[in-house]
Amino acid sequence: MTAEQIIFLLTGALILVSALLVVTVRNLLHAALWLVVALFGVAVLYAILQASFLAVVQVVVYIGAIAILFIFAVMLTRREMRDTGPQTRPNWWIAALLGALVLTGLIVIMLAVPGADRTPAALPEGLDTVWALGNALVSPEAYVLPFEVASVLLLAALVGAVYVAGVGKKS
Amino acid sequence: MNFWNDPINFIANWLTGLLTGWGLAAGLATVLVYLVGITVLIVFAMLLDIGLVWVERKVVARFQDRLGPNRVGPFGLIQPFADIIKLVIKEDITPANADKVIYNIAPVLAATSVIALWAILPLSSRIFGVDLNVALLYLVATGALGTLAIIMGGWASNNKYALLGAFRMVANMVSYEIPMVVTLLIPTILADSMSVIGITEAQRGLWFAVLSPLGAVIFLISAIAELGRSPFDLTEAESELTAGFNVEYSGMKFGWFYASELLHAFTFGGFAAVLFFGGYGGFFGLEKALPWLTNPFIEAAVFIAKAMLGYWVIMWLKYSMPRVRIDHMLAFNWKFLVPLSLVLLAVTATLHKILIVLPGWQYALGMFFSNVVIVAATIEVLRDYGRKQRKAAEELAPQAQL
Amino acid sequence: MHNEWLYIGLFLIIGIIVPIVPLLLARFISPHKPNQIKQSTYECGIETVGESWVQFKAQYYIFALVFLVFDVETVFLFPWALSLNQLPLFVVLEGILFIGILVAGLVYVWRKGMLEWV
Amino acid sequence: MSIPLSWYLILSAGLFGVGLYGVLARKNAIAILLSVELMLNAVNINLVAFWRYLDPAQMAGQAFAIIVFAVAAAEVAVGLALIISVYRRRKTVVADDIDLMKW
Repeated sequence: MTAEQIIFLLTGALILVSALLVVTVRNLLHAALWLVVALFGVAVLYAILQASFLAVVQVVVYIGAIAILFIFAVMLTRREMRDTGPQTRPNWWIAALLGALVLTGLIVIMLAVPGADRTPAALPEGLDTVWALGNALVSPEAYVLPFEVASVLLLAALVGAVYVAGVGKKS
Repeated sequence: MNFWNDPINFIANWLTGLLTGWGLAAGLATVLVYLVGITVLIVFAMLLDIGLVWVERKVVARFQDRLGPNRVGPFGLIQPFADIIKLVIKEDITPANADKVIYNIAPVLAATSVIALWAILPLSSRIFGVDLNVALLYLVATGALGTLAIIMGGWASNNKYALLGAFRMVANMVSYEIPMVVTLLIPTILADSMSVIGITEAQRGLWFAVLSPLGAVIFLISAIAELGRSPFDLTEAESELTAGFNVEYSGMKFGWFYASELLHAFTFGGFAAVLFFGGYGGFFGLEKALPWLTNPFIEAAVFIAKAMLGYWVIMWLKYSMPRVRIDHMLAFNWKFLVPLSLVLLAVTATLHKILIVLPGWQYALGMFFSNVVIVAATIEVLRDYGRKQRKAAEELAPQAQL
Repeated sequence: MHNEWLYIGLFLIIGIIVPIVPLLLARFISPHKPNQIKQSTYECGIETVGESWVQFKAQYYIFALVFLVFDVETVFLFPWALSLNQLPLFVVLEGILFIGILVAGLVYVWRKGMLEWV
Repeated sequence: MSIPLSWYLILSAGLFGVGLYGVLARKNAIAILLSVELMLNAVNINLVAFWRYLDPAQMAGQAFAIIVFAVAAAEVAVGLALIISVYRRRKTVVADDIDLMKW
């Protein structure tokens, strides 16, 4: 077993354990912080996969923005946080069963992917993945349309979210 | 390769050779060499941090017409060590209702988020941790961890003032992150690189502060807000929030919040130097005539001096400006800095693309004057706005006197 | 490339250990005599009123929301800024369109009065 | 690089399963959104792993992952805004109690 495999296994275990804690912990703020740990683990995976841009963006966007938003939301709706009742539905075992079923189904499907046991070739010589990504995102024969549509989507989300949560000055 | 031209690689090669000579595997030897290098770098940063405590106290004393520490050792130089001993032997009080685990993690995370910046800080062209090709985003990412540390500390203390301070601080930090990220894009465009070494090397001939002075100013303002220093120091609003998010912290845990704030300020001084003021280099081509300027030790000295200067500017602002109210602060960001920085980015990108074909000095002149025009237009818009506001106030005034 | 992230990982690990060492040291050599008054919440000497996890203004949430959208969009501009030099001029226009959409969102939020601190 | 592709796939399947369990079992609407984030990340791991293992010169996987980031941000922004809006009106964040549209 190589060092890289050990690092992967440790990270994977960290991700899965903290993900389990996200869905089971009673205190919602702790759940949000465990989510941060799980997301950080995913960033480590991206780094192992040599997707350096995605690794840092994962931290900037997920931990720096999305997790902060979650924490704010938890604090704004705090009364529920210390709810003494159960945090799961009475029929949680159905959910567990479904989750396990999907998990086994996915594993069966994914192991059938051709070349599932392959190890990656080295990155092409002189390939700057960040530069290539930027090139792909803005060149018309690649992904410029999804790129612009993403910004429109975010604009729509901003307008919708601000409208829904609206607490500003009533005009 | 000799020690004076390339000290890090020289020592690293020597150590690797030594370790592999003892029969260690090459991979393990590399990891060990990394660990040694990292430990030395972090210890250097920590020693510098201790020095910064002294600098900060001396400088604030001079600003306030006092002497500052002068009893312990010559010029009070031993004072910070006395401070540390005091902090370590002080009783560490944890509030009874605190969320203990998060309460203990927060100061460590705050310190780590600042220390992590040193991994990419280029002290010289040959003395640096690592030259990431996404270094600028790494800078933003560590800021995200710092934000998280503040909200964890504020929440876990189980104190309304701490939580309120954390909320304000986080609202402040995340808001000012936007103009900061936008101004980080400007050196990226100008240097065509996101790595700190690439950006510094691109400024060999001319600093980016000349090509984009407005960008440098916006970066400095948003960096100060990101640091949470005065005039944006809502964490330390003693009169209204007792002391902000760290009010319940005592002993060394408080010490880490304090130490990381100082080191953060210095590090941001360093990054301002890297991004806009030529970093370790930027001698305007002088190094061709005087080759000794590219010696790594000279470069490191230049870098530290520039970072200290940036740190001094941050202190200068801190100790001469009053605190800004939170609504003013957020309005200043969202209604002024964000639109301005976005306009600046659009103009810089367009002009850079058009003017790059011109000879160097025409290009530089064009970029500089585009900034001047933006500043002039901004001032005109603000003046117009102010005039309207005054008029509205004057129309209301007679009724108010009744 | 790969070693860079190994370096960063090791750096983070040492960066966590270094702050912990003085804290552990302090734990061993500092006195530890807790009592109820000492451990009570500090509110300038006044008895604590009500519970500490009080309700906050929803305004904080609005700012976090606007920040989230802007953060994601500005981060996406980094690949654009990097590839700007090698690509034709209209790529700049794409970026400016992107920024324009961003500004439109800002203008909307501004006009709705959501940036006011009420 | 000696990690087989299947390891990533199994890990992401596990993350997806855990997220699915959370979405179905948690009562609190914010907790449900947290679980959705886990599922989105599971998808992203797969996208990036396939990019790295199949054709790293083609940036399709990374570009897709970036779009998923944008979608996740939009989803969180709108989802949490809805939850806060409901909370302000009805003082609850329990998903089962938000049943005005159910009949």
